[in-house]
Amino acid sequence: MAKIGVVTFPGSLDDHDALRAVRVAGAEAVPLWHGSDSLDGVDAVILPGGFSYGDYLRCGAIARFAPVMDEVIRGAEAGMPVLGICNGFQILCEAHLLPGALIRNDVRTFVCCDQKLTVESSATAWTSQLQAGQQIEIVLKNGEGGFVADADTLARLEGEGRVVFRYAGSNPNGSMNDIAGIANERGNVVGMMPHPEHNVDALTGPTLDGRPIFASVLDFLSTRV
Amino acid sequence: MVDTVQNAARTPDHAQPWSELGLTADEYDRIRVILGRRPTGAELAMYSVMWSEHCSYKSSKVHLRRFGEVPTTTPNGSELLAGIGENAGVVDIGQGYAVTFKVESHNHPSYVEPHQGAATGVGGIVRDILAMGARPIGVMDPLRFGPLHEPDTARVLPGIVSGVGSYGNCLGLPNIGGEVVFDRTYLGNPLVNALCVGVLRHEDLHVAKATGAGNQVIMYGAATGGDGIGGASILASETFDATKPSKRPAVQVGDPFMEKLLIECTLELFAARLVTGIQDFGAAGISCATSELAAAGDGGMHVELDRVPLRDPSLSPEEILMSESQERMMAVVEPGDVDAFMAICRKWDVLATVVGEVTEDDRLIIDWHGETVVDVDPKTVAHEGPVYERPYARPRWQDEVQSNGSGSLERPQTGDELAETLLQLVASPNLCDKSWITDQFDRYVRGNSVLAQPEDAGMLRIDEETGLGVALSTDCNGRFALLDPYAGAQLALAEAYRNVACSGAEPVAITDCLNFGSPEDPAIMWQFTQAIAGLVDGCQTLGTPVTGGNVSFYNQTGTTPILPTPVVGVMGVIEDVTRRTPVGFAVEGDAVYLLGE
Amino acid sequence: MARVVVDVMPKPEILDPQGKAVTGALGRLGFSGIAVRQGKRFELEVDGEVTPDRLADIERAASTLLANTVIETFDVRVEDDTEGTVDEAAPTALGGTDHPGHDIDHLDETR
Amino acid sequence: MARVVVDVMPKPEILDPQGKAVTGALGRLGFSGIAVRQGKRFELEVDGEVTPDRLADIERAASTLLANTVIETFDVRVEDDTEGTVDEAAPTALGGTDHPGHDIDHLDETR
Ligand SMILES: Nc1ncnc2c1ncn2[C@@H]1O[C@H](COP(=O)(O)OP(=O)(O)O)[C@@H](O)[C@H]1O
Repeated sequence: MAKIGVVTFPGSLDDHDALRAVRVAGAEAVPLWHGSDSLDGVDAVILPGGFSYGDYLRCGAIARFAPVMDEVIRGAEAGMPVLGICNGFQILCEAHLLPGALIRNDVRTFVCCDQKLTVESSATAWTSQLQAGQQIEIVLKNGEGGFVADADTLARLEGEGRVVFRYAGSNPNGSMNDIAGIANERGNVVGMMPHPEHNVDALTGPTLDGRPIFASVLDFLSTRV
Repeated sequence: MVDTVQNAARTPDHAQPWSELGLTADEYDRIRVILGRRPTGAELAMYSVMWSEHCSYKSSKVHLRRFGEVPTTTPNGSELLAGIGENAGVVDIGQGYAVTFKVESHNHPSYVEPHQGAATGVGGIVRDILAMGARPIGVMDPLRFGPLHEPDTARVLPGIVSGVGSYGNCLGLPNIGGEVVFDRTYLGNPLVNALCVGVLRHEDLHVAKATGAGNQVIMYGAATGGDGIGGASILASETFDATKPSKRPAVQVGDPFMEKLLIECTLELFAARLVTGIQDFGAAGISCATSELAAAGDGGMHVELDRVPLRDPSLSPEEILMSESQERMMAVVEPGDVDAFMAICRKWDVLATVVGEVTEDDRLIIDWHGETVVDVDPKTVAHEGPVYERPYARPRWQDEVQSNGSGSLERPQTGDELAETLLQLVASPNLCDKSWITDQFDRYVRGNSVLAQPEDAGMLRIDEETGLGVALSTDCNGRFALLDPYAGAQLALAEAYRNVACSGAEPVAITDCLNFGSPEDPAIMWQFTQAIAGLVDGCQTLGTPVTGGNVSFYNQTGTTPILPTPVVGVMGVIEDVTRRTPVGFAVEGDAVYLLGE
Repeated sequence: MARVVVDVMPKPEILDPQGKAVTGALGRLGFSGIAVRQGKRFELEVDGEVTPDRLADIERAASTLLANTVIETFDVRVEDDTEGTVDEAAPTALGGTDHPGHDIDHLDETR
Repeated sequence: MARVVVDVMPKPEILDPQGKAVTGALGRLGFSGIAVRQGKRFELEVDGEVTPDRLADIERAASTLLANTVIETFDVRVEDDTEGTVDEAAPTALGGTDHPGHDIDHLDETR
């Protein structure tokens, strides 16, 4: 069975939800600790949502230096699937595994809502089970979710098809080009502000649209071996 | 120079600022009688905060006793595992699980500094729940503001909402409901009530008790700073100078990240069975934690106050005793467990320090650099404060208020007028959609929120295997309570009870937060007694025990009190959360019934 | 066009969770012996000249809007146009020149 | 004990929602003709002397931790001990004195 790790940083909040989503998808969920320098042999890693270190400085700025991140970076560079959700996305940007940065929402308040998204790319380790152009609805909750990057970076992301999700309907946080999620060049590292782990259980989530994201990585891992 | 016990005995005539600290002449005299000498500055600090209305319930105690008439057995036949008097009540919900929940006020601090006041209000109630041995799993926030268009509401509301939101969001506690009500009487005195609910296994129940001579007393969490000790700086300065503003801030700043670590650390300490007694730090800080722990136990306590880690090294012993710095806890630990305790604290980056130990005798002794500055019977500090039977009387204006019915109001005559009225109603801040506020709260975190905004009651799944869950609702209509405080309190109870019942859960227990004006006004005191009578009778009829609550007096602007606001929180149990009933029409073709008259 | 800088810092007696988190992180990264407090810096580009009236306005704005004087102190100062300022793109090292800021006021009010 | 100040500002080309909101609020309050950008100010109390090595360390800390150079610029400078600083409790008006900060370096790097 594929093993997917979820890192708990001090201040991680949605780590349990991410572990649950992994189990729902049918993989073995492995809790990983920020202070460890081992990934315990997992096949993929999720950096979950939350407020690591309170996010007082900049979201993800301190977590990026956690000992476990060296291994995550090494793994990501070697092609291991890595998904950063919300705070995890911020950490991936701070760690320069993904370009750009996430800044304070333009509305300047925390926003929690059921957000419509357009899938822009199914060519990543985390979105093969989705179709480009498909509309999904995923829980969004953040205070600093506005994606920014310089014009060149933005053009490159768009040109290379590395925008993975875009906000549909209204843009909740002022993200440039309505960007909700992006991938690295290789497509193994994806960062997204919305929380697919909250959309795997009909009882507690507004839709089940998060499931294909976790199913995608299992598919990716099984075809790779 | 510190004012030691010896010094106090030698200088009986030393003038002390008891009045500035809010004590009456009678209360100060009583302290002298209890001690057989004048109190030291540190003792005066302790007594004054612990005997304050907020901590001692001196005006409400005689009436709260009436809650004793309410059965302590829930409708499903189980006895409360902890009731009124503990940090929070604990209810058996079956399958070995118990739930603890409580609502508390943080009204005044939230007016002074809205964001931090509301944030630390959430932080405080969460620590109460944690101290029972429970994992906090959700919060709610009944709020009251002045009219929406008032400039001061524009100052207060965004800060309070962001404070509630940022603290709860950062702790990872889903916000599953609350209230937002606007009324002119709250303009200079908004209400911030915060409810937290937690879950534990029966065997994990913890109490605030220092037992076992030789056991170590450990303070852990944040270092102590000068927060919220306005009054104590009077004691610190040799001479009291009323013209000089206090350098000590009366506001506390919250650090939700620290609290998140404190929660995870504490739960791990519980799981490792390293804690024999525990208390959170709320109002009255170390004064409260040490005196309550010692008073509840079978021995005394010896504390070396100079061991307390400080954020501000200039603090005096009086100030340290009164500091309301947030995100701190006090645990009683067997000597052999101290190393293991410290190791878990280190894992979570939580500062922990042994500050004292449990002793054989029944004194609370506090030393400062080797000299004794406090030597008291802790019960006299924690439980034997003054009790007042304040006069109360139905005010003369009550008849007038009641007779001023809606009959004299103009009625819309035409369809257009009716449409106009309807538009006015749906646009009124009290009735309109609240998502502009609730969207700032995370309702999804932890993945167990079965019902949240905009539902009538919030519902949380407790156990994924069996689907066991709890539902909660808080309600109060202060206008009803003004018209008739007895019936108004019952209506609050009935509404919260109905909301929980409608969600599919069986209501089993209540908590309350009684927000009123000055108890020194007989009319207010009458409202208060009526509201309690209403709740007591209501709970007896419904068979729901009262697990605890909070009284907040002096909510007024000048002589204008707020509407009497007895907020009631009802908790219900549902065996299988998949059988919940959300609001709204679900399936086309379903029949619609009207129940009741 | 003139620039006025308003620095806003948490009062020393007030808990500064941000600064605490940064201090901790610096320690873990091996930068020891450094205690940090974190505040805000506002750069105001003012149309026209900064007259004393204008400055008084800005001070009022600072005390009501930019700083929360219950928990923060602030400092207002006018900066020279010529100064190499933080957000200018030129990476010139200004080592050795005097910082040309001008302290106008320094308040510690409690509302 | 020495003090080093690190100012961090959003790059001019980067959206600054806070600054924009403050600009708008100032306008509504009648303070017109003022454009605001909001950044951060870090006050570092350094044990001992700020040697060139120490300062180089701090600059490294600023570029890796305190600022995200993708979107922010920063400025590090040593301040005199004697200065009346923002977070000192004494409410003395320092009007007229020169701001004795000392610009050591001024960087605008992009990693
Ligand atoms: N301050 C608040 N915090 C969290 N939820 C709130 C708050 N105020 C209102 N809500 C939620 O918003 C929904 C609508 O509230 P309200 O308009 O008061 O409903 P009702 O009139 O049916 O009681 C409810 O689910 C309620 O719990």
